[in-house]
Amino acid sequence: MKQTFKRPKALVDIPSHFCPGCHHGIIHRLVAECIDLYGVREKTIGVASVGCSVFLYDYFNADVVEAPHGRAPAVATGVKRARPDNFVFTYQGDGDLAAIGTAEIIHAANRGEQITVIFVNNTVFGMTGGQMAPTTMSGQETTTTPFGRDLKTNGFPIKMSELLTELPGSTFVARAAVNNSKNLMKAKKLLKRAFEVQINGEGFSFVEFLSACPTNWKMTPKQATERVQEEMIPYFPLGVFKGGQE
Amino acid sequence: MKQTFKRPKALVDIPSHFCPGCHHGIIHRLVAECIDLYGVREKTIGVASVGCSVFLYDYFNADVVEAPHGRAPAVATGVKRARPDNFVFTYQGDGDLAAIGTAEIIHAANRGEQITVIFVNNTVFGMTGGQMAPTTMSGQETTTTPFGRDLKTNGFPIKMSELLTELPGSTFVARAAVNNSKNLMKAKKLLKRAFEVQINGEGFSFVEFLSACPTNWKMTPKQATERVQEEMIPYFPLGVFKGGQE
Amino acid sequence: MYFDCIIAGFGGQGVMLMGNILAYAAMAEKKKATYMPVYGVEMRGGTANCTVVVSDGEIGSPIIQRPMTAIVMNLPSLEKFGPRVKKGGLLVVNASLVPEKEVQFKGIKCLMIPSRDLALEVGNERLANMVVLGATVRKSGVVDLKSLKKALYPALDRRYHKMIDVNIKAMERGARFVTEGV
Amino acid sequence: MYFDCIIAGFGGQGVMLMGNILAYAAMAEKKKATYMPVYGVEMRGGTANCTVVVSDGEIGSPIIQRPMTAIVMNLPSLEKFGPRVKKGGLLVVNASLVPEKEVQFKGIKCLMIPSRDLALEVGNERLANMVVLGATVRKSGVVDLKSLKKALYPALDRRYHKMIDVNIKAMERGARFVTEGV
Amino acid sequence: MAEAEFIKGNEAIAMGAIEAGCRFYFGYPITPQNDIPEYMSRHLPDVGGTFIQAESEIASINMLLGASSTGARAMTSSSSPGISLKQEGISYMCGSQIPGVIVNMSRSGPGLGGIDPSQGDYFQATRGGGHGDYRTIVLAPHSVQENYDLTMKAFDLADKYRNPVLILGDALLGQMKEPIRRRKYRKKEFPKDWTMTGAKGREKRLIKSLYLSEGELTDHNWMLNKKYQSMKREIMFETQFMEGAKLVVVAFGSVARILKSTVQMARDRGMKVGLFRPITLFPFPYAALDKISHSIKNFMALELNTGQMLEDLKLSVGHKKNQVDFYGRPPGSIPSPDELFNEIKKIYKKRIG
Amino acid sequence: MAEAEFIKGNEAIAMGAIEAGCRFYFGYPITPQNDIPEYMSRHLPDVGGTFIQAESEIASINMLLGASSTGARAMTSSSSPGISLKQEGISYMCGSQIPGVIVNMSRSGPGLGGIDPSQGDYFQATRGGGHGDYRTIVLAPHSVQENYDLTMKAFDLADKYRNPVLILGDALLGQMKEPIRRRKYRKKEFPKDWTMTGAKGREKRLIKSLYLSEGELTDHNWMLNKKYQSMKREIMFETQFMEGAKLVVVAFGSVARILKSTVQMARDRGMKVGLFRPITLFPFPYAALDKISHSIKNFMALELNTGQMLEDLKLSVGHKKNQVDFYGRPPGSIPSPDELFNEIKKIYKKRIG
Amino acid sequence: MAMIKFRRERCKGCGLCVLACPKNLLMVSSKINRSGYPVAKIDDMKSCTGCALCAEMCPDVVITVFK
Amino acid sequence: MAMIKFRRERCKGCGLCVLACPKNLLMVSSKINRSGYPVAKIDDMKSCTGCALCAEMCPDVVITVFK
Ligand SMILES: Cc1ncc(C[n+]2csc(CCOP(=O)(O)OP(=O)(O)O)c2C)c(N)n1
Ligand SMILES: Cc1ncc(C[n+]2csc(CCOP(=O)(O)OP(=O)(O)O)c2C)c(N)n1
Ligand code: SF4
Ligand code: SF4
Ligand code: SF4
Ligand code: SF4
Ligand code: SF4
Ligand code: SF4
Ligand SMILES: [Mg+2]
Ligand SMILES: [Mg+2]
Repeated sequence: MKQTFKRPKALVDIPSHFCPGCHHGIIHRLVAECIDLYGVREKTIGVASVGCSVFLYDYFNADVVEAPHGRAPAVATGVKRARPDNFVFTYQGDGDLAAIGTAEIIHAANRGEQITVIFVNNTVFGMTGGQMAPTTMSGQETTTTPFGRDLKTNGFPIKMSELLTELPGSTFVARAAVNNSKNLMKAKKLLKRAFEVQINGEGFSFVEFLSACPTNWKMTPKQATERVQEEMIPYFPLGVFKGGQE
Repeated sequence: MKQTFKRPKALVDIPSHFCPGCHHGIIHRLVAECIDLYGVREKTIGVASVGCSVFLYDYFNADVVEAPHGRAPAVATGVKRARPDNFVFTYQGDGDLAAIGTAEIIHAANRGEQITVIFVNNTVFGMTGGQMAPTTMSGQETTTTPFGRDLKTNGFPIKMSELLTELPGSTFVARAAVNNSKNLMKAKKLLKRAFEVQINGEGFSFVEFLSACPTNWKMTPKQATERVQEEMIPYFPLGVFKGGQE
Repeated sequence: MYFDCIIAGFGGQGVMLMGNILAYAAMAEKKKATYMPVYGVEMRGGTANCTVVVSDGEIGSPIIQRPMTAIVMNLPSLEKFGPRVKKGGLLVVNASLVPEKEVQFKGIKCLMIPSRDLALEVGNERLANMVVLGATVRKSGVVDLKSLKKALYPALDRRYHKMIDVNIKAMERGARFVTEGV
Repeated sequence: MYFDCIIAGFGGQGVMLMGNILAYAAMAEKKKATYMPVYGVEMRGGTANCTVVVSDGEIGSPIIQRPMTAIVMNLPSLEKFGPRVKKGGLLVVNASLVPEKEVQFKGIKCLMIPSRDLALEVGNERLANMVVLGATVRKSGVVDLKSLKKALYPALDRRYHKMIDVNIKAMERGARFVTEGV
Repeated sequence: MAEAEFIKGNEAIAMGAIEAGCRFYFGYPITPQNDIPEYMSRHLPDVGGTFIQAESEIASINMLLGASSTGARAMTSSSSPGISLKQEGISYMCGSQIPGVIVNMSRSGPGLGGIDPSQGDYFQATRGGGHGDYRTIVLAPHSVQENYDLTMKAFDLADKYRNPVLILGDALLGQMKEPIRRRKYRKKEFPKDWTMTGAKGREKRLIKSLYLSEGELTDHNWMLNKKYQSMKREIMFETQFMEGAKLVVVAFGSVARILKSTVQMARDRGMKVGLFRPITLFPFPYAALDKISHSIKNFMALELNTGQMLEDLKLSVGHKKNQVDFYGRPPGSIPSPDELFNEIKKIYKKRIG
Repeated sequence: MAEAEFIKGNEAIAMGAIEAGCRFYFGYPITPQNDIPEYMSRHLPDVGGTFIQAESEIASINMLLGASSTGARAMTSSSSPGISLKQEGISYMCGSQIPGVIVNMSRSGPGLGGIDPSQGDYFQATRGGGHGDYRTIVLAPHSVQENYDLTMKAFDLADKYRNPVLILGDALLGQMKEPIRRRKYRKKEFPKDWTMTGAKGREKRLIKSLYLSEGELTDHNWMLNKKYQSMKREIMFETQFMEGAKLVVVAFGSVARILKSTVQMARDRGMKVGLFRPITLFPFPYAALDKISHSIKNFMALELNTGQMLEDLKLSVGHKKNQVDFYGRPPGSIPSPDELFNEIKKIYKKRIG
Repeated sequence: MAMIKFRRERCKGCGLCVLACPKNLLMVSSKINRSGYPVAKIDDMKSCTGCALCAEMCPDVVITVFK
Repeated sequence: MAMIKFRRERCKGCGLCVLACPKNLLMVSSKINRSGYPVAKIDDMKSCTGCALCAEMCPDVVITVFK
C-alpha cells in the first residue's frame, strides 16, 4: 500500500491553534500543497498578517515576515521588489484585507505587484472575538452588531474579488470555498492558477476563500460549514473573475 | 438690463490663490451655485481636504472643518452622523481621495453615508508640486515619473467613479468635466443631482470632475483645457455611472 | 478577612464562570472582590484561568503570584499553579481529569473532587465546575454556600436562569462531598 | 569677507535663479555660499524670495532678518524687505515695476534699475532679472562680473545653455547702467 | 448610594461615557479593549446614540474629529498599535482645538507585541506621539471605579479645554472586574460658539490647524502652550503611607494598583515606604513631588516598561539632588505584589538600610 | 578632494543614500521634502534601484519594512504629519529588529500647521511616537554637507543595530542650498543571517514582533533596551567657543545652524557664550553635558518649539543643580541670528550680569 | 442687448473665457493688472449675446453678465 | 484495498471528515484525547475506498490515506 495522502512538506508538523472545524487549517494545507507542487518552498517568503492566521510563520516551513494589521500587501511589495525571484505571498483575513488594509490591497493590485494574495473571508473578525467585518452578511449577529448587521448604518458586505477585478492591474482574481469536497477540489485548481501567475511573472494573483468560523458564528463545525454553502455562496459567488485562461 | 450672471452668494468675494486657468476655481463656483440653488448655505458644513483646495474654507461662505489629508470622508461621516439635518460635503483631490484616502472613501461609500463628495481629478498632486497621482495617465511626466508613468511599475491610472459604482452603498456616481461650456453645463446637472440625493436622504453621492492643472502639467491654460478633452475624457469617460434616475 | 484564589482549566470547563460566581457571592456578603481573567491565544479549547480576590478592606493587587487557594480543573493547570500555592494553602483538584499520583505537594492541603461523577449524579457532566466551586467554598469558608447560590442570578445570563436549580444542586453536592467525604 | 542679501519678487520673475547664480559665482571664487528659498502658497504667480549669504569663512545662519543688501523686483517685496535693509546697506529696486516715490528709506543706498527697458534693449523683457543681478554685483562688488557670467553654466539647466550669451549681455547691461548711470 | 455592580473595567469606561452624554462612538476592534465597542454597539442605540465600527483606527479618530467638531460628545477607543495610527489625527484635533475622548487600553509592544498589560505608551501619551507641539490631558485610572469616574471627567475636561483627553489604561484595567457604584453625572455646560452647526443667522465658522501667515502659527502654538500650562489646575494624584516615609514609590495605573498590596506588605514589615500615584500623567504632578522631595530624599519609579515616567520623576525631584531608583518590568509577564516587594526591599536596603 | 557641488539639502540626503547603497525608496509626497522622492525617482533607475511612490505614508513604511527584511538597503522620507502615520510601522520595525532609514524633514505643527522649519517633532523622534518601548537612533544634521554625510552613516548604523535610524531635519535643512563635497563611501558588511531570502539550504527564518509565552516579551524588551543603551557609543555632538564659557547654549539642527552666527555675535561683544550642538538626539549626549556642568553652571536650550529637548538638557545637567533657561520659537516664523542674540543677551545679563 | 463686465483686478489672463465665447469676442490684452497678470477684454461689446458662457468658464468669477 | 490512519492526538473532533466521507464511514467517537477533544474514528475500514476526501477536508491533517 502506498501513502496517497500525506501532510505537505511545506507544512510544519505541529498542532495548530485553530478552533475545531475552522477552515483556516484546510486553507493552510492547500497553500502548503501548492508550495510543494511547484517546488518553491526554498524560494518562498510568506507575509503573515494579523488575525487568526497570525501564526502562519509557525506552520509554514518557509521564511516568513510579519506585517502590521492590514499592511501585508505593502510589506509584500517591498519584499518582492527587493527579491523579484522569490515567491511571495500574503495570507490575510477579511478584517485585515477589507477593512484596515483596503488601501494597501487596492493599490498593490493596481500596481500589478507580482505577489499572490490568499484572502480568507469568514465574515467576521475571528481573532479579536467576533466583531463585524466588512464582509459580515446582512442581519448577521456579531459582537458589534448585536442586533444583526443593518445595511443602512453598517453598510454592505463588501465583495473584494469583484472590486479588485475592476482594476486593470490585477491579473488573476477568483473566489473559492472549502466547505465540501467538490468546492475544495475546485479551490485547489484556482490556487494553482494563482501560483502559476506569479511563477510565470504574469502579475498579481488573488484567491478569496470563503471560510467557516464556528467559534464566532456560534455554530458547530457542521453548521458553520453548511452556512458557507447556504448563506455565503449565494452572496459571494464562486469562480474565476479574471484571468482564468492559460 | 438685468444681471444674468453673478457670483454665487455662497462664494466669498475674495481673490483665489489658484493658478491662472486652474479648473478648481470653476468647480468651486459650481458647488457654490448649487448651495445657493437649494438654499442650503446655512445648513452646509463643508469638509476641506488637503490639496490645492485646502483653502476651501476661505472661499465658501459656510461652516467648514479641515480634515487631515485623505480623511475627509471619515470626518464627514462624523459630522453627518452627529448632524443628520445638515448638508455635508467633502471636496477632495485625486491624491487625497484616490491615494492616501482610498480606504476612507470606499468605506464611506460602502456605508452609504449621506454625504456629497466632490472629487477633483487633475491627474497630479497639485499642491505638493506635481508628483504622480493614482490617476496620472500612462506616459504622463510628473516630478516623480520623470520618464513618464510606466504602467508596469507605477500601476494604472485608477478610475474611482467606476470603482465606487461597484459598491452597493453608493447611490449616485458620475463623472463630469468643465473644459468647455457643453461639458460644464452637463456638469451642473450632475452636481445638482448629487445635491438632491443628499437633500432627499437618498444616500451617498459622488461627482468626479476632470480638472486641468496647467502649472504641473507645464502647459498654458489653453493647452491644459484641451488636454482634458483629448487625453483625459477618452480614458475617464463622462456621464452618470449610477443613480441617474429621479 | 482576606482570600485569594486562582481557578484554571481548559476553555470549555467554565472556569471563568466559577470566578464570577465566587466574586458575586463575596459582593452579596458586602465584601470587596476583584476578578481577573487570563485567556490563551486559542479562542476555543485553549487554556484559561482567573484570579479572584475577596477582602473586607480595599483590595490592592487583583493578581496574585502565590495564591492561598488554587482550583485546577485539568493537568496542565495543576502543573502550572499547583506549585504556586502558598504554604498552608488549599489546592482543589478536579480528580476526574487529574490522576491522584500527580498531586504531590508538601505543606498545603489538597482536596480531590471527582467532579464528573458527582456532576453526573445531579444532572450532567457540564456541572462539574459547580461541584468544584461548592466544594471549595465549603472547605475554605470564604463565603457562605447560601451567598454562592444567590450569586448565580447576577452571574448567569438570563437565558440560563432556568438552569439555576440544577446548578445549586451541583454546588450542594460538592459541598456535601467535603463534609461527608463521599 | 561677508555678504548677505535677500532677493524678492513675484513667482515668474526668476528671483530664485538670481539667487542661485549669485551663489555659484561666489563658489567659483572659492567662497562659501548658502542659498535659502521661501515660497508662498501659490504655485504660480505668487510671491517668492530667497536669501543668499556669501563668506570667506564658515557660514552660520543661512537666513537673515536684516540683510546688507535687498533686491526687490516688485512693490510688495519693496514694502516687505525695504525697511529691513541694514543701515548703510544697499537696496536694489526694479524701477520698471516700482515707482520711485515709494522708495523712501533713510540711511541706505538705493539703486533704481529700469530693468525692463534695459532688458528689452539686449533682447527681451524676461532678462530683467539678469540686468538687475549684473547691476547688483557691480554695485556691491560681492563677486566679480566674470564669475557671475561663469555661474550661468552650472545654474542653468543644459536646455537653456543656448541662452547664456544673451543672459551675459543682460548682466553686462545692468553693470554698465551702474557704472555709467544709463 | 446605588447598589454596587460587578463589571469589567472596559465596560465601566463605556458606561461612564454614555452617562456623561457620549452619543457617538467610533472604533475598530483590538484586544484588550473590545468590550468597549461591544458595549457601545449594544447600548448606544438605547439612548439615541450612534455606534460606528470604522474601517480602521485612522477612520475612527477622524470620525471623532468630525463628530466632536459639531459639539457632540464623542469617543474612540483602541489599544497601542491602534493608538499609534491615531497620532496624526490627535495632532490635528489639538491643533484645531477639537475636544474628544480617546481611550488607550494599552497592550504590550513594540510592534504586535502581545496582549498583556503594559505601560510602554507613557511617552506617546504624555508627550504627544504625533507631530508638533501638543499635549493631551492623560488620565490614568487604577481601578474599575476610576475607569468609570475618570471617563466622565474626561468628557468635561475635553469640553473645558477644547482638547482631546486620553484615558490610559491597560489590559489589566480593561479585563478585571470589580464592583463599582454608579453616580449621578451632572453635565456641565461649556461654550459652543465654535461648533460646526451650519451658518444659520451667524457668521460662518471655521475649524482648522493650518496657519500660514508670518508669525501666526508661532502665536497659535504659544496660545496652545498656555492652555496646556493652564491644565495644571487639573492635576490629580493619590498618596498612601506618606507619614514618615523614607522611600517614596511612584507608579501609576495597573502597577500602582498592584503596589498597593506591596506597600502594605512593606509597612507590615516595618519598612517606611510611601506610595505616590499620579492620576493625571499630563499634567504631571511635578510640584507635588518636588515639595515632597524637600523632606524625603529617596524615590523609586516602578513601571511596566523600561523607564518612561521615570524621566518625569527625575524632572520633578531632581535626580542630581535626590536619589531616584527604578524598577521596570516590560510587558510579557505581570509582576506580583511579592515580586515588587523584593525589588523595593533591595532598594530600601541600599538606600535606607 | 572632489569638486564642491551646490545642491539642496534634500538632494544631499538622496545622493548620500544612493551612494551608501540604498536601492529601494518608498515614499509619498509632502512638502518640504519632495526633492527626495523626486531625486530618487530620477536617479535610482540609473543604479538598478527601485522607486515606488506609495499610496500613503503607511504603505511606504511597510514597504520599507518588507524591503529591509530582505537585507536590502532601503529608505523612506516624509515630513511631520506623514511621520506620525508611520509610527505604528516604526514600532513594528523596532520590535522585529528590521533596519531602515527614515527621514523626517519636519514642518510646522500641530495638525496641518504649515511648511516652515520646526523642531516640534523632537519628542516623537527621540522617545518613539509609536507604542511600546522602543528607540531609534536620531541624527540631526545642521548643514547640507551633514545631510549627506549623516545619511550615509545612517545606513551603516541601521544595519549595525538592526534598527531603524531617523534623520531629523526640517524645511530649512531640506530647502537650503550649499556647496558640498562628495566623499568615497566604503560599505561596511554586516551579518545577514536573519534576512528573508527563501529557506534554501538552511532553516527557515522568521521576522516578527509577537511574543506570547510568559516572560518572553519581557526578555525581548530588555534585550532591545540593552541594544538601545549600547547605542551610546554612537553619540556625536559639536561644541564651539567652550573655552571660558559662562553660558552654554544647547541647540540642534537648523536653529543650531542659525545660532552659529549668534554665538559669534555674542563673542564679538565679549559675552562668554559657548554652543553645544547634539548631533545624535538619541542617544542624547547626557554624559558630555553632565561633565560640562561640573565647570559651567548656566545652560540655555534654544528650540523651534515650546520646549522639548529642554527636558533632555535638564536630565543631563540637573536643573535643580544648575541653571537651565529656555527660549522657544515655535514654527510659523524663523528666528534670525539677531533675534536669538537678544534672547541670549537677556539670559546672560540675568545669570552672569 | 447684452453687456459683460470684467473685474480686472481679479483676472489672471488665463484666456479660458476667450476659448468659451461662441462669438469669439474676447482676447487677453497686454495690459497688466496690479497682481502682474495681463487681463481679458472685449472690444466688440455690441456683438455680445449675453450667453454668459465666458462667465461660466472663468475660474476667477471675473465676468458678470447683463442682459 | 485502502486504509486511513488517524493521528488521534491532533484530532479536534470537528467532524468535517464525517461530512466529507461519501461512504459515510466516519464518526466522532466519545473517546477524548489528551487535549480534551473527542476523536474521529472509522469502524468499517474495509469499505473505505481510499478516496481521501476525509483527509482533504480535515483542517488538522489528522488523516493519512493508504491505497
Ligand atoms: C492596528 C491594529 N488594529 C487592530 C488590531 C486587532 N486585530 C487583530 S486581528 C484583527 C482582525 C481579525 O479579523 P480577520 O482579519 O478577518 O482575520 P480572522 O481572525 O477572522 O481570520 C484585528 C482587528 C491590530 N492587531 N492592529
Ligand atoms: C499625511 C499627509 N501626507 C502628505 C501630505 C502632503 N500633501 C498635501 S496635498 C497632497 C496631494 C495633493 O494632491 P491632490 O489631492 O490631487 O490635490 P490637488 O492639489 O491636485 O488639487 C499631499 C500629498 C499631507 N499634507 N499630509
Ligand atoms: S476564531 Fe474562527 S477563524 Fe479564528 S481560529 Fe477560531 S474558528 Fe478559526
Ligand atoms: S497647482 Fe494645479 S491644481 Fe493647484 S492651483 Fe495650480 S493649476 Fe490648480
Ligand atoms: S477666464 Fe477669467 S481670469 Fe481667465 S482671462 Fe478670462 S476673465 Fe481673466
Ligand atoms: S456673454 Fe457670450 S457672447 Fe458675450 S462675450 Fe461672453 S461668451 Fe461671448
Ligand atoms: S476532520 Fe480531522 S480534526 Fe475534524 S474530526 Fe475529522 S479527523 Fe478530527
Ligand atoms: S478515504 Fe474516502 S471512503 Fe475512506 S474514510 Fe476517507 S472519505 Fe471515507
Ligand atoms: Mg475574518
Ligand atoms: Mg490632484
